[in-house]
Parts: sequence; C-alpha cells; structure tokens
Amino acid sequence: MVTSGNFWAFLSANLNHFLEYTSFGNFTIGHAVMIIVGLVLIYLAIAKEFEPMLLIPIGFGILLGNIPFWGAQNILVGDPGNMQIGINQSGSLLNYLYYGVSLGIFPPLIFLGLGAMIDFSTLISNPKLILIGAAAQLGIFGAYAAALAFGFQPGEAGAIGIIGGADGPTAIFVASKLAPGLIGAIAISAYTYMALVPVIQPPVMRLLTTNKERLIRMKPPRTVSKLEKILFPIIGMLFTCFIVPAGLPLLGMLFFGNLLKESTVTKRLADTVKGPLIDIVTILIGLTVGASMQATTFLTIATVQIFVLGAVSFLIATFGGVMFVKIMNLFLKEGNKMNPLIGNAGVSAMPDSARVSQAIGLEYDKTNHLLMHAMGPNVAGIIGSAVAAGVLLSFFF
Amino acid sequence: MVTSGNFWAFLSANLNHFLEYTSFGNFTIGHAVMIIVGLVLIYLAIAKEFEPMLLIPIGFGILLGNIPFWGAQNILVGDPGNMQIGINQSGSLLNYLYYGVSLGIFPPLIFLGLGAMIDFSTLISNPKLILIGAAAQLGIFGAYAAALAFGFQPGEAGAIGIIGGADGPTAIFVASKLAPGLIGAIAISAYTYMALVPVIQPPVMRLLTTNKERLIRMKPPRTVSKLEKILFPIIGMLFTCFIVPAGLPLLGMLFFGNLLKESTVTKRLADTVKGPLIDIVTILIGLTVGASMQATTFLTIATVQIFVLGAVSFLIATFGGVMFVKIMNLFLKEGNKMNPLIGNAGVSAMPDSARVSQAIGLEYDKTNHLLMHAMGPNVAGIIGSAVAAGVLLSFFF
Amino acid sequence: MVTSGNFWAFLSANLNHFLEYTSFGNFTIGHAVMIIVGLVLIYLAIAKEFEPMLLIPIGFGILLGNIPFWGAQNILVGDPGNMQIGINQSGSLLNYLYYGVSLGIFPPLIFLGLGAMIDFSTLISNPKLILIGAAAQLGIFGAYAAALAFGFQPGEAGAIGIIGGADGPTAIFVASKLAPGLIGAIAISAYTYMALVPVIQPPVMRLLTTNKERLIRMKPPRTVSKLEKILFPIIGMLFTCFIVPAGLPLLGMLFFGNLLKESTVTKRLADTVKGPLIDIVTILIGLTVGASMQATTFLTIATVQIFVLGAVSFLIATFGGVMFVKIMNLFLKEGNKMNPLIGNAGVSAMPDSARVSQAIGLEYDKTNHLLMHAMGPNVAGIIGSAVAAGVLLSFFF
Amino acid sequence: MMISTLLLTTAGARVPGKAAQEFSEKDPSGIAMIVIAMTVVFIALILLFLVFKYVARLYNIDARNRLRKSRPDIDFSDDEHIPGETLAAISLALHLYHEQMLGLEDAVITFKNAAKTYSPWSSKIYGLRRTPNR
Amino acid sequence: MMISTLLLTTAGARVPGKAAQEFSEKDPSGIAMIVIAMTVVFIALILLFLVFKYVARLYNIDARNRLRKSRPDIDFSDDEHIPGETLAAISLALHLYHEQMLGLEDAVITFKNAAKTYSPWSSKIYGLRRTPNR
Amino acid sequence: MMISTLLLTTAGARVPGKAAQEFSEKDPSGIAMIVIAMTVVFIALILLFLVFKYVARLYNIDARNRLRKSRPDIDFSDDEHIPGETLAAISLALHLYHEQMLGLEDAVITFKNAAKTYSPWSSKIYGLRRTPNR
Ligand code: NA
Ligand code: NA
Ligand code: NA
Repeated sequence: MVTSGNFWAFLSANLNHFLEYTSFGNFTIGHAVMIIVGLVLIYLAIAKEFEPMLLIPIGFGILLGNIPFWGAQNILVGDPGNMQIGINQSGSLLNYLYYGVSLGIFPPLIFLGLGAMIDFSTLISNPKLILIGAAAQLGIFGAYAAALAFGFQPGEAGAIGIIGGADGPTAIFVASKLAPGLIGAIAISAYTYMALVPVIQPPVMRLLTTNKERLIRMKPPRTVSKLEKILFPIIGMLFTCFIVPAGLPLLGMLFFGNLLKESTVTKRLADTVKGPLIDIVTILIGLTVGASMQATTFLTIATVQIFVLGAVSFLIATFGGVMFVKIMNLFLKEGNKMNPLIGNAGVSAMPDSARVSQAIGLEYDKTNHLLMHAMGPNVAGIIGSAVAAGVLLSFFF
Repeated sequence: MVTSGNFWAFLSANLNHFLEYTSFGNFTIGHAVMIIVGLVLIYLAIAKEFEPMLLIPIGFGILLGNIPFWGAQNILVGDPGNMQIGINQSGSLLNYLYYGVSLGIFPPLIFLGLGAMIDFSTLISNPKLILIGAAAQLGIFGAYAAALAFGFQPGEAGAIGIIGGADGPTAIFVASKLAPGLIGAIAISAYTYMALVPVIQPPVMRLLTTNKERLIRMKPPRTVSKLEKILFPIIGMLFTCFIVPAGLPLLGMLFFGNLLKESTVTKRLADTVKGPLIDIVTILIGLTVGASMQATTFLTIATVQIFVLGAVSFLIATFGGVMFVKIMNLFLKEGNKMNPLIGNAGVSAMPDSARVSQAIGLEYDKTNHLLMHAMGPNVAGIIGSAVAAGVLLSFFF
Repeated sequence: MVTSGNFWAFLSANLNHFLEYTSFGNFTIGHAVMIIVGLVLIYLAIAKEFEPMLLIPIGFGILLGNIPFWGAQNILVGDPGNMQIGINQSGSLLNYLYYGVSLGIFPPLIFLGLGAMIDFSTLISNPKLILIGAAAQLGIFGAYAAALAFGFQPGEAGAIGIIGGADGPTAIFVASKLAPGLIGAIAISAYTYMALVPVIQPPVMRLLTTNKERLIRMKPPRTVSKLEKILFPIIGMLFTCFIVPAGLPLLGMLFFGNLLKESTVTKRLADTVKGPLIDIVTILIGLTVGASMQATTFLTIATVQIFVLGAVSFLIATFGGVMFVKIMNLFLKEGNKMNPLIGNAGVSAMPDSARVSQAIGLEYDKTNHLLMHAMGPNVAGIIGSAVAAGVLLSFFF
Repeated sequence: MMISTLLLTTAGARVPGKAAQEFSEKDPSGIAMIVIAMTVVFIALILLFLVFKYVARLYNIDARNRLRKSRPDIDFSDDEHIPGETLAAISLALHLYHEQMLGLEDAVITFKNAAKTYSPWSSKIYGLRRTPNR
Repeated sequence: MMISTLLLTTAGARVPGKAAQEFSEKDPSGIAMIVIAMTVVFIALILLFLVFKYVARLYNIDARNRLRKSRPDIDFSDDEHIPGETLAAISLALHLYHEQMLGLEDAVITFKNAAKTYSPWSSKIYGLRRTPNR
Repeated sequence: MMISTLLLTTAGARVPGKAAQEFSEKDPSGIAMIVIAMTVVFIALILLFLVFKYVARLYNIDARNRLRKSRPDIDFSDDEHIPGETLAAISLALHLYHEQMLGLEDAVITFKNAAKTYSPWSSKIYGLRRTPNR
C-alpha cells in the first residue's frame, strides 16, 4: 500500500494522465470542422430529407471517425500504442468493417439489391431510351478531362469523373480501386449533387430546348411481356459484360438481382436482397465511408476541386442527355420524336431526375406527363455508368 | 498535345487495343458451351420450376464465370495483369464471395436454416422410419465403389458418392473438403438428379415391390408431444456426433436450427435463420459455385463420369431404401408392416421423393395416403447423409 | 483384391480403428460435466425462460464444443491430424465463426441493434436519472478490486468486474480484449446473475431504504419532443466518446442505432438492425461463446471465483444505485425527491431490474407505479457500463 | 496506388492421414468401405431409433395413465388410431390448402408489384423519398 | 495477452498496365479517352437497343397475330395506344397514391412506436420476455 | 488436395502500455482505480445530464411560450403534470396489453405452424415448390 500522501499525489497524477487519453487532450481544429460537416449532413438528411438512408450513416460515420484519441498514429497490428479505436488502426471495429469498402465487396452487393428493385419495363417497351443513358455518360469523361487539367493523376481523374454517373455505389467502387484516398470526398460530392439535381438540371434543360420541343408528346409505352422482362437481365448482362468485362462486378450483380425479381420463381430471394441485405450493406458502407473522412485527407484543396469537378460533370451529363435527344429527333419521323426534357434523366440520380423531367414538362403543358418516359433513361443511366466504370477500370486499373 | 494525324492513328490503335480487352478478343468455344449450359439451367429453373432457388443463382453464376476476359491467367495479388474480374483472381468480388464455399462456411449455415424448417414429428412418432434413412445411404457408398472403378482418387470418389445423398449443401461441403476442383460438377449433378427424382424412382419402386406390398396400409402417426420435439434435436446431435464427430459442422447446425424452432422461446431466431440468413447464403453459394464452373475444368470426361455415377447412386439409394423396408417387414408382425413404397423417400430429395411415394401409392389404392409416412424417411435421409458425409471425411480428410 | 480371410481381419481392424475416431474413444469426465452444463442451460432457457435468446445458443454451443474427437490438439493450418472440427482448430467452421467474437466485431453489432430498440424518453424527460446509471457502475470497479484480491491480473480483474455492468455484449467485448481465455466464464456468469436479478436485488433494496422513502411518489415524466430524441444519440455519442474514446465501438454503435430509430427517416434501416442483423449476430455469438467453453479452461477454480465475484459485483452495483438516490435526495427539495427503489435499476439488466423496482414499490403502495421512472436508470445503466468498459480498456489494453 | 487485399494461403497439399492412405490401398474395390461405412451409419441411426422408441413408449404409457385417471369410464385400448387418421386427413387437407394459398399469394404479389412499379425508389440506393424542398 | 487479428496486406503500389501508362502520356488532355470511352459505352448500349428493338418487333407481330386470329372482327391497327395511355394514367395515379400511403404509413408507425415504448425488450439483448418464475 | 484457409495471426503477447503496468503496481488494492474510474464515469454522465437539463428547460420555455401565444386564455402554470400522469397510465396499460398480446401471438403462431407442418419446403434447400411437369 502506498502512504496516504503519496496516494493522493498518485491519484491526481493518474487522473491527469487519463485526461491525456480523452479527446480533449488530442483535439485539433480539423476535428472540429469535420464534426460540423458530419452534423450538417445529419441535419440535411433529417430536416430536408436529402438521401437520409445514406447521409445519416455517412454523417454519423464522420462523427465517429473524428473523435480525437491518443495514439492515432499507431496503426499496425500489435503496436503498443494501437488502442484499436480508429478506422486506420488494425484490429479496430471500423477497420474490419471498412474492408467491405476497400476490397470492393459492398458496392456490388448494393447493386444486387438495386437490381431486385428496378423495373426495366419502360426501357424494354421503348429501347431507344437506352441510348440516352449512354449519352449522359459524357459527364463522366468530360469531368475526367477536366480533372486531368486540374492536375489529378489519370486513375484519380477517372474516379472523380464517375461522380457524373450520379450513382453512389459505382462511385465508391471505382474510387476504391483507382483512388482509395479520395473515396470519402468522391462519395460526398456524388450524393450532394444527386440531392441537388432539382436545382442543377432545370436551367440547363431550359437553355437547350425550344418551346416547341418541350411540348412534344410521346407515345405511351406498350405493355411488356414477362418473357421480355426475364430476357432483359440475361441479355443485358451478357452484352454489356462482353464489351466491358471489367464492369462485371457491378453489371453482373445488377442484372442478377433483376433476374431474381423478374423470374418470379425466386421472389423470396429478391425480397431478401432488396430488404435485409441491402439495408445492412447500406448501413456499413455509409458508416465506414464517413469514418474514413479525416481532416488530414478531407480538408484539402483536392476536396474543393472534387466538388467543382462534380458540378461540372453533372452539367455536362445533363447537356449530353438533352442534346442527344435533340440529335436523335433529327433522324426520327414525326410522331416518334422524343421530348428532350427527358434527356436529363439519363444521368440516373434516380428517381429525382425523372421527376425533374415531369415537373418541367408540366410547366409547359399541364397534361403532358413525362414521368414514365423519363424512367427509361433513368434506369438506362445506371447501366450506362456501370459500363463507363468498366471502361475506366480497363484503362487505369 | 499530339498532332492531329497522329491523334487519329493513336485513337484507332487504342480502340483496337480496347477490343483486345473485350470478351470477343478472348472468346473460346468452351466459353460458348458453358454459357449455353448456364442458359439451359436458367430455362429449366423458370420454365420447368426445377429447383429455381438454386438453379437460377447457379445458372447466372455460370454466365458470370464464363465471361471471357483478358488476363484470366494472372490470379495472384498485385499481379500487373490481374484485373480482379474472374473468380480465380485474388481481389475479385467473386473470389472473396467464394471463400464461403471453399472454407466450408456456407453449407452449414444452410443446414442451420434447414433445421429451423424441418418438422421431425413423423419420425419421432414412428422411430423405425429413421432406419430407412440409413439404408438409403447405400447409394453413397455404392457410387463410391463405382467411382473408384472409374479411376477417381479415394477422396474424389467419396465426394462423388455423396451425390447419392440427394442433399445439395452436404454435397458441396464434402466436395469443398475432399475434391475442391469437382464442386461444380458434383453440385450440378446432385441438383439434376434431385429434380429428376419423379422420373428415376418410380420404375425402381415398381420393379422391387409386389402388388400386395404396395397396398399395405400403415398406422397413422400418433400426436407427438412438445417435449419429444425438443429432445429430438438435442439427443439427435449428441448421438450422431458422438459416432461421427467429423459430421459436426453439418449435423450440429441442422439440429441447432431445429432446436431454435422447437424450443418455441426462440421463434424470432428461427424465423431469421430460415428467412434472410438462408436466403443470403443460398444466393451466394449458388452464384459462386456456378461461377467456379469453367470450361477447362467442367467440360471434361470427369464431368460426364460424375453424371453417370450420380445416376448410379440415385438408383442404388432407391434400391437400398425399398429393399430395406421389405427386409424389415420380415421381422414385423402383421399390422405393423411398412409399405415399401415409402422406402425411396429415404434418399431425401425433400419433398419430391415423399410425393413420389404418395403418387405411386395412390395409383394402386386411391385411399392410401403415404405422404405423411414418407416424410419420416425423407427427413431421416438428411440426417443419414450428413452422417455418411462425416464417415467419408473421417476416412479421407 | 485381398483374400477373404485377410479381408475380414482388415475389416474388423478398420472398424476398430474407426471407433478410435468416435467420441467414445476420446471421452473424458470433463466432457461429461460440460455437456451437463450445456443441458442445464438449455433446460433453464426453455422451462424457466431465463434469457432463452442467449442461453439456448450458448447451451447448444457448449454441447457442440464438448463433443470429444480425435486430434483435438492439432490446431494449426495444414496439420495432418487437424480434422477441422473443434473451435480451436484452424479451418473449422466454429473457428471461423468465433472470429466475430475474438476480433470484437459481434458485440458492437448487437449494440447497434440494441440502440435501435431503446427508447431514451424517460431519461430525456428527467435527466437526473442518468446519474443513477453512473452510480451503479460502482459494482464494476468494486468487483475489480475484489478480483485483484483474489489474485487475478489487472486486465482479467477488469474483465471480471464488467460482469457488474449487467450487459452481455459489453462483458464479451471487454473480455475479448482483456481476458480472451475467460470469455466463456464471464459471459455465463453475467447472464446468470442478470436472470437472478429478481432474487438478488430485493433484499438489498429493502435493507437500504426506510418505509418513508419507499412511499415517495415521483412526478410523472413530461412528453419529450422529437427534436430532443434526435439530439440525444448525437450529443450522447459525442460527449461520452470525447471522455472515453476507448468506448467508441460500443457507445458509437449504440447511439448510431438509436439515431437510425429516432430520425424516423431511416426506419427501414432501424428495423433491419434490430431484426435480422441482431438475430444473426445473437445466434453466432451465443453458439461460439458456448463452444469456446471447454472443460480444461472452464472447469477451474477461476470459474468458481468469477461466479463469486459476479455476485459481489451485482450486490455492490445495487448498493451503489440505491445509496446514490438517497444521497441525491439530500440535495433535492420536497416534491422533486426520487424514490430510492428505482436505484437498483441503474444496474441495467433490462428490463428486469426496472420490474423489480415496480414490484417492490407496489408492495408498499398499491398505486405507486415506479416502472416508468425505473426505465430511466435502466437505459442509463447501459450507457454507464459502456463508459466504464471504455475506462477499463484505456487502462489495461 | 495502394490496394488492400485479404491475404489467403492455399495451403499446400494436405497430407491425408496415414491410415486413410493405407486403407484405400488395401481396399481398392471399396467393398470394405461400404461395409464399414454402412455399419457406422446404421449404428448412429439405430441409437436414435432406440432412444425415441423408448421415449415414445414412456410417453404413451404416461399419457394413457393420465387419461385413465381423469376419465376412468372410457376404454383407451383401441380407438387411439382414430385421432391419428383424422390428423393425417387434416394435415393433407392443410397441405393442399397451403399449396392453393401459394398460388393466391402469387396473384396478390403480382398486384402489389404492379402498383409499386413506379414507386419512389432511388438509384442513389433508394434513398430519397420526396423531392427535396428547394 | 493474446489478441487474434486478421492479417491484411496493403499490397505495395500496384503497377498499372504498361499500355495504360503510355496512354495517359499520349493523351494528356483526355480527348482520346472521351472519344474511345464514349464509343465503347455507345457500342454496349446500342447492342442492347438493337436486341430489344428486334425482340419488341417479334413480340408485337406475334401478339397482334394472335389477337387477329382470336378476334378477326376487330381492327388492331390504331387503337393500340389507348391501353398504353390508360396504363400511364393508372401508373401515375398509383404512384401518387403510393406517396400518400407513405405519409399514412408514417402515422401508423408513430402510433405503433408509442405503444411499444415500454414493451418488454431487454438490455440483455432483448432476451427475457417474462419475469422468471421465482 | 489443395485446401484454402484464411490465414490468421494470433499476434504474440500484446505489450500493455507502460503507464498501465506501473499503475497496477502502484495500486495493488484497486482503490485508486475505483476513485479515478468512477470519477470519469460520473464526468461523462454529468455532462450528458447538464446538456439535457438545459435542453429540457429551453424546450419547456419554448413550448409554453408557443402555447401562450396561441391560446392566451388558458393558464399553463400548473396543469402541465396532468397529461404526464395520463401518459404514464396509458403507457402502463399499453405495456400490459402488449404482454397479453404476446401470449395471443404465441397461440396464433402455434396454429400457423401446425398448418405449415407439411408445407412444401425442400431438403434441396426448400427449392422446388411444385412437382416438375414430367
Ligand atoms: Na448514371
Ligand atoms: Na439423403
Ligand atoms: Na449496466
């Protein structure tokens, strides 16, 4: 036993020592800024309902990832100062969970569930719409060129460009392979602009279209047979993967999920992949992507540039989609022409961009419902950006 | 900047180069055949409803696994040509998911869910039926001997024999331990013959039974108490695992799932293992087993032999089950005799073989319902083949 | 072919040899005792409904873990005698599943689901109650001191003390980090005393309170706004993790789950984490913790000591909670005083200890319902012991 | 670029137990295997059979005794099979009924799916349920 | 104390394919990439377009022929778009209805949650449903 | 035969921090630990207590002010506890009701299980729902 006097000295020394372990002893301004970023995302998710399924996990993940702690620099297995707290420390919970992101496992699983949710009917009913989903990928490669001009490495530029695909899992997947350090910034940028689609797209759409074009009425889609719906995921997977095998993890899972749904004999499997499985993966991907966003890597010029490039890519993508419809109309005979106001929907950002088409369309003709027609390019845009992702991986991986 | 002339040359050279990356540049006849096999399985699953929960994932997995791509032979981590696409390439999605199969994790998890689905009541009510589930395992060891005669190694022969157990997860589990290279062929063979049970078994059953035997009426099963149902998985696990500890992963999980169900106090756990958990594992096991089936390993003489041996094992198993009932009848007094038409159900192939018993029984006596009696050997057959799997693992692992 | 005489000799030799592989050839008294322990737990779970969700998986896990088998000492990868059966053998199913426990992944996932189940309303409505949840942690550190006196190492003593937190996942998490060899004994001891809360707590509560105190009526809680409920998990996580970053895996996941619930915009995610996810993890954690309990490590003096220390910690914790309310009452003005019969609920052991408060309260005044007030300390106790766990990890990890 | 990958060993050729090696040499036709293996399978399931035969007997005696005590006026010796046959008929009926229900369920599902076709799910993982308030 | 950890390699800098290296050197502005990549994306989706255009035609011919055979009295040339427009209207209606339902669902959930507030769940993982019988 | 296995390191004895080592030597009885640890636990929860005490006050003031503005004719000073007590009673009632429901639910489940006993699930993983059309 220590003597009483010594004891109190020892006690206060140790309590003091404990304070060094607290976040207060390891706090920096960077932590504060990141925590505010996390809180803002949570606020937007709840109060404005901006992508709550993603921004709440990401926002809370940012909070978790920016709790300051002692020994953050000790990241190796068995390192004496490694307390297994931070996402970069071997043996920590967040570190284990993040392997789903860094190994590229979570995004394809989300695509599996997504495939089981998507209805490709309008696309099958009017296959021309598929091409709009190709045209809108101009945003990806336009942003790629812009990113090169900003001085990013080619692989990084590709990962940044994919923001223009308006598809979270695709962006995270490509970034995990080509630019692991930028995953956080790319994911946040992608989700931000997806949420801002109703703000970004309308001016571009109005600028590029004439009044006459905006009033074009499109033929209602025909009813699609069950056989066609079953053939679509099978043929879709074979054709797109044959052209771009590197897109297989995303395209394969997307179409597999869709086959589980459309076959109708595997309904319970489709229900599980679009239910518990996608929920669990969504939570873990959001939380860990958020936690990976640290002040040192996130509060950089690169992040600002990525946000600028994200805006560029969305603008170019919208431009590409709308202009492509106008060009196609030159070759289509009267009665088959398409309303260019559905061109923006090729970006995907489902289902917001299709709703933008509907809203702008109604502004000019109260009885011209474009929603259903815009759903076609909308789902085509998902395929299109997964193909584009495959192209980028082929070149730069 | 390159000069304009150079630019177009460079462009066409690179587009050309890109074509080398596509599947068209890496296509072989083997890929074509395998893709057709996959399409046929999907067709059978949807149009004929042959095991859709399994054949759709396996069929689509075969498609995924046979998308030709450049650099397929580069399978090591960090290998420059490893594009992380194929199931054999370290770092690819399919490669990670396949660990659930190759490490023997998925099949026991399916047994966990299966246990939570099975009702052992008829078996408990008439314990003699358990022995039919033992007799039908003759198919396994008969096919083992035949496989040895075909020149397979002992371990491989054991894995092939297990097809006669008519139980997919057991076959995949044993194959993953004893003959990893044959998993695909063994799984497809097992599921094929399970689907063909209504074709294979009736002739054997008719051949081996007399008209008098086919008309035997069995005592209706007594009501089984809750206590007996709870004791069954506990005692069942202890006794079978004590005899064959190597069967523990399968038997332990099967009986554990059943206890979760029968205890009634863990209903929500039983619901989850027979719901989302078994669904997720079913999807992943099917998809990856399918993707592991490549032309080079699947389109071989060995596969043809495995299909022949599969048929042999189902025939012997049916023979074993029916003959065993006839032999038991020699020792049973009038009124307790069993109808040998339920012997085929010992193969398991649940619930088809029990339905075959019912259907053939009704042919000879419109009021003699054998379905309930056949459910006993049916579930006993699952236990029997898991025990047989344990024996094979004890000898050859 | 061997000759007939040789054949039978060979056969009997091999059948004999096979018997050596059975459990009968490897049986010890330790196996028998452990199997009885497992059976008793299953009996208590089903017949007495003591924590069935946990004790059935743990009990059955003990049975699985104590099936004797040949070669149990061969645990390394590729070791010829490693049959991949036991939980300690590399490559076995149980060994793989146990990584969720030994790497500290499962307990935080359970906290995620738990957070999505908990309602912090009463706590928010009357924040004083939070402090009772702090006071009851005296049990943890009291048992720590007692364990030191018994001769345990400091880390082990901390892990044993956490039993007094009355929270299974916390106990397993701390034990996995500080005393992996004691996980089984600590888990069983924690669950035993949690089930015995209605037996242990009442005498202490009666001893420490006067009749006048037991009749104190508390103000009914006010209605809590949605905003407060949303702020609670965010602020709760930030404040507790800032003080004790080492508690982040538990506290972070607990509050994250709660935010998923309270935000209301991520209801489907909350439903999944408190449904299929927590079910799957509960099954796997229970089964493997059970299977890790072997005679050699469980049937020891240490286990007996751990049970004694567990009782000590529950008694001290109850003492701490009740006495703290009495002390607080000295500083509270009439009308705001708290009934010390809710002090015991600070131990958590949810919701049993709150029910004990209600039951004892009704004994003295048939109209004084304490249940709602006791729910506050009850949920505060979960936070309190996760904080205490963080303190222990900070000191001893 | 740094790519993380789980390291996996495909641990070199496992050496099967010596006994097993010998065994397959001495039993090239597999006959010994069939005899031994079937014996083991039967032993395992015969044990189960015996236990539950005995349990059932205990249970039957017990149940009858209890019934006799409570209703001493009824003869329980023979009519025991009547509830069983009824049970069988009911089970079969329920079974067939359930199969019909499956068909019905499919119809309901089809209807539900039709209604959901353009429901608000999102490619941004099904995230946004309503248009953001600009 | 022994702590198990999954070993992971962050396999050193991956070497991008030689062609890719060269490519980015020869195409610093990214123009070639845009042309090649958009070409490939279009090829992939044009293939899909062609297949389903053809499939649709087959299906339409087939459906009309069948209809003509069964109802030779009706002219199918023009009115084919009517069910389509109806379909669109119905879909939209269902869509809007579904959105309303979501609001309703929220209300129901709120009520349910209120009821469940003090339901018997357990910190010991939600285990115990009733007070043990002492 | 090639067997794949995940490689795991049971990384050798972790070295606890030097401070911790020293600490346990200087505090063999654990008293210092109790004092320090309980202090830390209390600091953490007192912080939470203070925040929510303050939030609650803000909220109360705010709520009352809003109510006063909208219904200036009513005195809000005292009757605030009435809805609270009602709430408590309702909660308890719902709680007890919910427990009863659990019992009821069990009965329903039992019935459902009975009906499902021979429903068409499959050992081939519950795959086949109908007999294949021969
Ligand atoms: Na897109
Ligand atoms: Na079988
Ligand atoms: Na506690």
